[in-house]
Order: sequence, then structure tokens, then C-alpha cells
Amino acid sequence: MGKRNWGIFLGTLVIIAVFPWLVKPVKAISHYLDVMVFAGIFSLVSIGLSMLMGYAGQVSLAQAAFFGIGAYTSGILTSRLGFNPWAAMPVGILASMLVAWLLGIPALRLKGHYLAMATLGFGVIVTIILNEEVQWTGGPSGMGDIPSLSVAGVKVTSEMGYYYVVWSMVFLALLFCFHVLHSRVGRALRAIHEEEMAAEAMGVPTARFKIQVFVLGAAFAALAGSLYTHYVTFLNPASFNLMWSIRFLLMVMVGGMQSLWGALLGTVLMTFVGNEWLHVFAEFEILVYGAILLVVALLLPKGLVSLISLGGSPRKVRVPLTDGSS
Amino acid sequence: MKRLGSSLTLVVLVGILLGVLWNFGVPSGVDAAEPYKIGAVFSITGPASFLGEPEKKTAEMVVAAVNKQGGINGHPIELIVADDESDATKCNLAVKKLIKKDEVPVIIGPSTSGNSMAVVSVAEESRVPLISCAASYKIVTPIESRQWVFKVAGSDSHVVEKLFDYMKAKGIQKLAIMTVSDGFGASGREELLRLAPEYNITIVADERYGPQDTDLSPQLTKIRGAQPQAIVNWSTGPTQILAVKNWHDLGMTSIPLYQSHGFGSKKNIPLAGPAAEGVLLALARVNIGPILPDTQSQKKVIMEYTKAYEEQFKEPISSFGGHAWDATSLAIAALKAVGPDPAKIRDFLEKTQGFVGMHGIFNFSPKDHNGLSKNDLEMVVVQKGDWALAP
Amino acid sequence: MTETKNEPPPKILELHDVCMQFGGITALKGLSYIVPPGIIQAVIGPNGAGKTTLFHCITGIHQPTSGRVYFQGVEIGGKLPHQIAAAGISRTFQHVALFKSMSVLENIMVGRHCRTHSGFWATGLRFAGMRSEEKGIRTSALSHLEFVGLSDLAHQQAGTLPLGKQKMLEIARALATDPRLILLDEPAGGLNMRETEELGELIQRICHGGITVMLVEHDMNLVMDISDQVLVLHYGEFLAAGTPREIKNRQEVIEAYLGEQ
Amino acid sequence: MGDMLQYSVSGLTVGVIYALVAIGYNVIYNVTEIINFAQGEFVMLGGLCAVFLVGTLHLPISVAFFASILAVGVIGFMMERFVIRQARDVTVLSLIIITIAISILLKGTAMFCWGKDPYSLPPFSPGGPILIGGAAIQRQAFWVVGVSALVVICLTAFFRRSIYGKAMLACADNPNAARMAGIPVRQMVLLSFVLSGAVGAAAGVIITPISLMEYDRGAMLGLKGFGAAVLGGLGQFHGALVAGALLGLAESFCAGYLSSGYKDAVALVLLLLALFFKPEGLFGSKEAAGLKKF
Repeated sequence: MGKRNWGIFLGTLVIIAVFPWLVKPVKAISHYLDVMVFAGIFSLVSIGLSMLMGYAGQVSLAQAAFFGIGAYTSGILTSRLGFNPWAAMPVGILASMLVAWLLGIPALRLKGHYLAMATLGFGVIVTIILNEEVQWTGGPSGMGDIPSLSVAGVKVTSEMGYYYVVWSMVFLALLFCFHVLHSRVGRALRAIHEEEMAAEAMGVPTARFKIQVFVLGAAFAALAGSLYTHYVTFLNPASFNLMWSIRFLLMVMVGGMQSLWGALLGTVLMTFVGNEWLHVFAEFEILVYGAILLVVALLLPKGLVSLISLGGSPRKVRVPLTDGSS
Repeated sequence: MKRLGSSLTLVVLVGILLGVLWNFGVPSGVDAAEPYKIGAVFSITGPASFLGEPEKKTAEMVVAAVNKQGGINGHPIELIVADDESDATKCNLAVKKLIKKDEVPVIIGPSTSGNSMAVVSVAEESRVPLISCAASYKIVTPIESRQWVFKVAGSDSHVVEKLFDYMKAKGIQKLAIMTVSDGFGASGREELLRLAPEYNITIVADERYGPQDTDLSPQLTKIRGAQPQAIVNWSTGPTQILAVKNWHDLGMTSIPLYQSHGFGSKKNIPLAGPAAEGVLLALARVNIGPILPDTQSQKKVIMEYTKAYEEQFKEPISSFGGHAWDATSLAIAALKAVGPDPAKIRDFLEKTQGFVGMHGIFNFSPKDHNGLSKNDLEMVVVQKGDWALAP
Repeated sequence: MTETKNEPPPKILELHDVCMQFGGITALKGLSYIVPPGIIQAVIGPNGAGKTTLFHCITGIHQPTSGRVYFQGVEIGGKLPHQIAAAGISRTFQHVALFKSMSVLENIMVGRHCRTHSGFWATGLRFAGMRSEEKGIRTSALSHLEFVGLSDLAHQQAGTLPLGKQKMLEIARALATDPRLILLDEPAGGLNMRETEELGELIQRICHGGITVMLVEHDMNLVMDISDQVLVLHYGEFLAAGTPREIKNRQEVIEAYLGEQ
Repeated sequence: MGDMLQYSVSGLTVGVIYALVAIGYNVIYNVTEIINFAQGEFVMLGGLCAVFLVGTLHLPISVAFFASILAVGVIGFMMERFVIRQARDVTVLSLIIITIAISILLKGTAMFCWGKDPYSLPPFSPGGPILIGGAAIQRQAFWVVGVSALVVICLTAFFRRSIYGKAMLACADNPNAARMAGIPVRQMVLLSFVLSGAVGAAAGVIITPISLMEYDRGAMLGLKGFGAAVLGGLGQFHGALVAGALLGLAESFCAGYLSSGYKDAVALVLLLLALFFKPEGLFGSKEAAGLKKF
């Protein structure tokens, strides 16, 4: 991974690690910790989506559905069948990956609007199933008393504890993705996004890679789902509906699609905007939310991150001659 | 140098971001007399806004009235209202914010059963009493893990028991039910299915539909095929009006149609039009103040609330607003008696007996954090565009 | 399939009665032709003769409606483009299809894709094998960069290069897949005199390196100058084939290009 | 037997509404290849405008019908003129986000103007439902089918016969060539949004008497409408009508015979099957779908 990314990676790691202690003493914003826990959970989803959309160029409006599959699998296994949460988590991830693989094969042959609509349709079907299979999912009235996570025997119920569990997962995911992106796989994904036919002609199995990155996105979303389940300890289908898929899409778009930092920044900002700062508008919240999206989509197609790296002429793409890690 | 520069700018930007958060959030100076805070979280926007909006208006009206008379022993009441937009995640965050940032000693709301369930664990862990305005019995059971949670809405089981008593008296044995596929409908359906055998009523048809369906004739046609002696439609919002219209248009008025207490808002009758004639439902007394006999102990309180609400908001009252009246009044009563201490408020609420509210006379106990029963409801029928006590 | 040492297969590419139809239009009608290995094979013909369609059929972007395509004796008609690339056929595109936002070096490194294998897990968890493979990709890409003389532009964004250099980069990217056969689709299009000369030398150097070259080109001087064999297509059909000198004064070729006298 | 007829009647009535929404998608798609995610909101606004005109201003329903169509047509005009046209780097993704943002804004504005409660409209012709063979058909259903048929005929004629219509089709196939031929492409795109708004509004007005209308009704209608548009073959009007009817019938029969809870899922499964196995739709041509560059 390039020097620049290591710099930002460590810088952000420090900020996130210190954040709870900065916020805790100040009563007025002590609840920002809870918002950041959700921001961390949603970041996992948007990192996966950024790999799929920002790098491989495939749009998906089904991330909330995979988020839901992970959440409900964990919920059902732990509250109904007595699994240990840590054991249920990989099962949820595998289930979500399998579903993503089955959907991906036909869906990823499509492009643009068609792919958007196929993933959107699938997402709504999942919400309907969660609503209808009452005996398993508790249906619309939801499923409660799900055990919370426990690390080394200690129940992680405090926000602070959960904050570190979630954000450590986020940084592991970031590390994994950066390593993938700074390798032949990352180049292949960007090639698919740029000129799919040329990539195929150069030997990149574009169909297989698109499905693999789609499955990776689903895996991250399912992991986030499990973390969400054991944090809120209550699930209802409305938390995984189409509106949430649109929110994840917007978090990645607003932040900026060409880098994972964009997805992270977009997620944190949109989580705060959606849950915190817009309250001052109270009734007008929905209007302001729509207006922000419109302005960003119209004026900042490259997202907020592009503001940071707007250094004069299109900057040279830094690929250090010597491999970062050697 | 260039590389280090751009990574530094990112770190600096995030720093500024934190700075903005820092001072943006800090409140200005402290008020004069220490205000008693009441936290409130309602679904003011989103699909459940027909619950949250009247609840918010009522809560604000009740607090304003009390403040006009000098608040509680000289302390003004500060009502902090949060909108959870009918979303569980937002509700979870809103309640935590009320507890941590605003340090409220008592919380009223949320409006929906789903959101209430999502914050039960938060109330328990933060040991702050929460008075939910939603109906599902799961909000207060199992009681062992619901020490800090109360609810002022009659459980669906009470409404179903009232309906079944009435149907049993009419000799109805074959019943068809149609319920909307959201929290409200699912909870109603569970109670209907659970309690039917006790009144030896067999469910001959169990239909479901989406909250935004545009036409319920398929479901009603299937029900007609099952030849039930009565139909129960359990939903809120537009679908309950559609059910009445389709039931009327399909010429099924010979089979009596019962609605859930969701139909209890006055606005629904003009919307359903003449088709609503003869529709039966079990309602809390808040909706039928004028036709209550004067001897009814709740009548006075209900008439005052109805007059005040309709004067201020120029729209008919809704039974959901009544829930907020009960919750707010209970919170105020507790604050008046024991002051802003969460634990004391909890104990006071648990011991409250004979509290005259909109939805009945509340008799709380360590085992029952709802305090209502089926006798707090009346069987009502729609006659000539208005409520009338059912024969 | 082992090649016997002394007697290389007589043909590297064989087209057997290849047809290609798009709805009503027939782009290729029953084309049969054999390309011997180690030569520069030009393919010429007026616009719409089916040259690019032929390239698409060979590289798997289109599946021939009927007929068969053999590469080194193995049928590749039904295969996907990335499988054909792995088999040893690479190409450039008529309208340069570079990965514009990626760097020059990264473009070439993508060419190395079919010669390497570490997947998501290997790269994500940085297995040892993957790191050495990355180094191998880098050094190989740098050598191909050297071959086409673009070393000083390694970190330049591909999209910002002038057209001439972009064409060279595309050739370097194709070479990076270690092909046995390389298809160049109008490489000289839009180049000036000097650039065309350089291109001619590069193509000859590629051929001397043991890679068979198929060249679709309108610049007749370049074609006649460097090709060993010339195939002429006309409205999707075989018109003529032979050495540049034979083709130059064939009457039907002149008519096909200049129209009836 | 009566049930079958009843299911098909209610299925057709709802299906025709999906068809009108699908036609709204096609009108814009035909010219710009944009999928307008705010199409459902046009329908909602049409219904609520009519509610305002009839309920508050006490205008006769016929005047309200055309006034609503005009009003939402103007909204379509403003949407294209002041938003879509300003979009800089027009990628599929940014267009999806822009139209979603507009749908959220329209929904928010409707929430302020009309509040959150459902509204109804008096049926166009009063009187109870007509009983035919055990099935009760509401009079409004005849209006729904009638108006929809009228819209399809007018649009097909417009696109086939009139010079404007042909110009709009030309823009879809090849905007640059159309510009070369002197067709003002910008005006054609603008006209497509206005037309799509009008068609959406028509659907909104005629369905409101049957199924009521509220501020957030647009989303599901939009989704079902898109399903019909794809099933019928994007860009095909008669395809949209047939596919819409099919979708409505499938939903109604599923509710009748299978489980009413999975009714919406049936429509979406049909959408997915169409997208996966017949992207060009029932009536589209393979090449047309293939050539559409996304």
C-alpha cells in the first residue's frame, strides 16, 4: 500500500481511537459516541459498496438486503437456536455470500439502470420475505431479546466497548481492501470499471471478478448486520428496506467513489447529518436531506473527497517504484 | 513533500470537523429555576406519522397548559421532543441522546411497537423510566426484564377480548380476519389467532395485505368464499378505509365488519363515506366523549381534552393523541410527587392506582406495567356518520 | 499439447468458413484462411469490409454465427475473450481502449493479469507468494515499457498521453500478456509520418521476437513496407491474398478500393 | 367463477395504472435513456393536485383532471430545465441519485402541502359498482381503463405520426445525428419530461377515487411501473400496457390463490425474470436492447 495511504490510514486510526475520550467528558456531545458506533457499522457496508461501485463500477441497491440477511441470520441463530454470537456471525456472512453469488451470476451480466433495478427488486423481495416469514423472523413486529456480544467472557454492552469492537473490524476491513486494491486484483477491478471489453481482452475474467467483488460487498454488509443485531438486540424488517439501500449508495456517492476514504468520510458525515444535525430542521428534515443529495450529485459528482485532493492539474498517480512493504 | 502535504490536509480537515462538532453542540447558559425535563420520542414523520403527529401535539399542549399554571411547584416543564421517523435505528439513537445529553428523568413514547421494542433494552440499562404509547403486550412482558418500561395503550389482547365478548354474545363462531403486514397488523393478528379458541371461534380465513396496497377486493373476495359470520380488519392508515369501501362495494354488508381501534380517528368516517355505516369496533372512551353517559368518570377529563385539542389544532382528536395525554399526565404526576429522580419516578408509576386517563383507569402494579383491561373499552358502531354505542 | 522440436505447426491461426451476422447485415461471409507463424500478416479492405469484425471473432468478443476458428490447432470459437488471451492471442483496439485514469505502468500491469493467479484472499492477506508475484509483474511491465520506449512516462496518467504514445502503450499492454499472436487494429490511425515509421520498426521488432502479427491498416505504404502476407477482404468476403507485391497490382483489389473505372 | 372474474377485474384495474406509470418511464426513456426514479411521485402529485382542486377549490372533476395534468407537466418541465440539464458529469450513477433526490424533494413538499393523511376523490361517475357475473366492478374502473387506452392511443399516434414525435424518437437513437438534422434536442428532452409528468398525473387522478392517495404513495407505484416498463420492453407503449395488465393480474391472482402477503413479491420476481432472461422485454427487439449504450 502506498506511503500516502499509510499516512492517512494511521492518522485516521489515531483519530478514531481517541474520539471516545474526546467526546465523553463534554455532556453536550457525549451521545456522539452512539452515533459513531452506527457510523462504524454502516462504514463496513459502504466500504464493501465502494469496492463494488467505486472501483468495479457496478451499482447495487441491494446492500441493505445483505445487511438484513447478516442481521437476521445472527438474530435467529442466537435468539432461537442458542448459538454463540461469534459462531453465528460467520454463518450469516456465508449465507449472505451464497445469496449474493446466486443473484450475481444473472444480475451482473446487466449494466447501468438495468443492474440498478435488478438489485433494487431483489432488495425489496428480501424485505417482503423478512416481513412474511413470521415464525422465523418475527415478521413486522420484529424479533427481540437477542443476546449481545461478549468478548473474552465479558458482555460488551457499553457503547465504548462496542465502539472499539466495531471500529477495529472497520480498520481490518480497510486494511484487507487496500491490500486487494494495490494488487493485480485491484487493477483488474479498475480496468473493468474503465473499459470492460479491453480488460476482458487483456485476460481479466471480468464476469468472475464482478461476481467476486459483489460477494465481497455482501460479506461486509452481513458482518455489519451481525454487529448491528447484537448492538440493538432488536430487529424489524423496516431497518433493511429500500430506503436504507439508497442511504448506503448515497454515503458512498457523497463521500466520493474513487477512494475508500471517500466512502468512510461520506458514511460518517451522512450518519451524523441523518441522525444528528438535521434535527434542528425538525419537520423540514426530509426536504433538507433531499436538497443535500441533489446539490452533491449535481455539483460534486466526484464526491467530497475530491475537494481534499483538488491539487491543481490532475495529480500524478503515485505508484512508488519500490513496493511499499518490501 | 507533496504526498505528506495531502495526507496532512485530510487530518487537518477531520480535526476541523471535530472542532465544529465541539462548539456546535455546547448549549448556552443555564435557565433560572431548574426546569423539570421530560423526554419524548414520537414517529412524527415516516409511515407511522399518523400516530406521532397527534401524540406530539397533545404532549406539547398538556405541558403548555401545566406551565401556564406555574409548572410543577414552580419548576417549568421542559418537553424535549425527538422524531424517530418511524425508524428503529433513529429511535435507538434519539432515546440515548435524551438520556445522555439531555439527562431526562423520564421518557414518553415511542409511538410504534417496533420502535418501543428497539429501546426497551436502552431504558433498562440506563435505568430511566419509559412510558410507551404503543400497544404490543411484548413491550411490558416478560416483566422481569421490563422493570423500567410502562405502556399506556391498551394491549391488542384487551381489544380482541372486547370484540370476542361482543361476538360471542351475537353467537358468531366462524370469523374471517384480514390484517396489514406491519407491526400494528402483525400484533393484532397474533392476538386474534391466540384468543379465538378461548371463545370457540374458528378462523376461517386469514388474509394479509401491504400498508400501501391500492385494492383489497382480492382478499375480500377470498373471504366471501369462506362464508364467515363476521370479518375483522386490523390495520391503520388508508387500508382500513379501502377495506370498508371494498367490503361495501362487493355487497358483503350482510356480513358484519369489525375494525381495529386504529379506525378510531374521526377523520376516517368522512373518508370512508356512506360505506362505513354499520362498521363495529372497540374503542377507548377518549374517542366517544360526547356520547358517554355523564356518570362515566372519564367523561370530564375527555371533554376538556377534546375541546382544547380541537380549538388549538382545528382537527378532530385521534385516539393516538389520547395515549400521549395519558403518558404526559402520568409523567407530570410522578414529577409532582417525587421530583426528577428516575428511580423514584419508576416506583411512583408502579404504584399508581385509579389514574383517570383517556384510555381507561390505570391500575399499575409490579406485575402489570399497563394497568388497563378490556373494561376500559366500549363497543361502538358507525351510525349516520358518527360514533354510537353499539346495541 | 507439446510442440515437436524441429517441425513447428505449419499454421498458427486457421479460419474455417467463418460467418458473422448481425440481424440483417452479414459482416463476414464464409471466410477461410490460414496464417503461418512468425510473419506479419496484413488484412486490408475498404471500410465495412469486416476487418474489425474478423478481429472480434478471433478474440472472442463476437461468437461467429457459423464456421470455426483454430489457434495452434485448438478450436477457440466458443471461448471467452479472457480465455483466448490466456491461450496466447492479444490485441489492440481501433479506438484506443486504455484505462485512462490508471497510470501508464498500471495499464501494462493489467496485461500481466492472465500470467499471474493470486486472488482476493491472497492479495488481501498479502500471502508471501503474492508479494513476489507483484514484484514479477512490476519488473515485467517495466521491461515492456522499455521495449516501446515509454519508460519515462511510467507514472503519467494514461489518458493524458498524446495519441501516438497511447497507441504505443496499448501495444506494450498487449505484449505484456506474452502472446504468440498479436492483432493490431489500425495502429497507425491518426499518426504522423515520423510516428508511423517508428511504429513500423516496432512491429518488425515484435515479429523478430517470435510473435506473429496480424495488422489491420489503411496506411498502404506501411502495409506494403513491412508485411510478409496481405489478405484483402471485400464486403466480408475473401478477395485476394499474397505478398504485398502480388497484391499491389491485382486489378480487383484496385477496383475494390477505387471503385469501378 | 365469480371470484376469478373479481380477481381479474381488480387485477386489470391496478395493472392499467402500472401501465400508465410504465408509459411515463418510456416517454422519458425513449428520448434520453434516463430511468426517472421520480416517476412514482408524478402519479402521487397528480392525485393530490386533483384532491386540492376538487376538495378545496370545488372545481368540477373534469377541469381538475386537466388542471392536474398541466400542473404536473409544469413540475416535469422545471425538473428537467433547472436540474437534469445542470447535471455536469452525467453518469448513470449520478442520474440515479439525482432522480432519487428529486423524488425525496417532491415527497417532502407534498407532505407539507397536503399533510400525511390519505385523501380521496369522488368517483368520476357516481353510483355503486356494477355486478357482472358475480363480480362487482366499480364504475371508476371503466374510467381507468378508458383513459389509459386513450393515453396509449394518443401517445402512439404522437410518436408515429406527428413531426414532434418522430423528432423525439430520433433524439433517442442518435442525439448527435438529430442535432445535425436541426432537431433542437434540448427542447425534445424537455418535452419528454413534460409529457411524462402529464401521463403520470393522469394515472394519479383516475386511481385516487379507487385507492386513495397520500404523500408517500409514489415509491411502490414507481417500482411496479418500472417492472411493467421493463417487462413490456423499454420504449414500447403497447408493451407497457400489456405488461402492466399482466403484472396487475399476477398480483391479484397471487393474492387470491397463493398468499396475499407475497403479492408484491410476485410482481418483482416477474421484473427480475424479465431483466435476466429477456432484457429487451416481451415486445422489444434484441438488437435495440443490445445497442442501448449504458
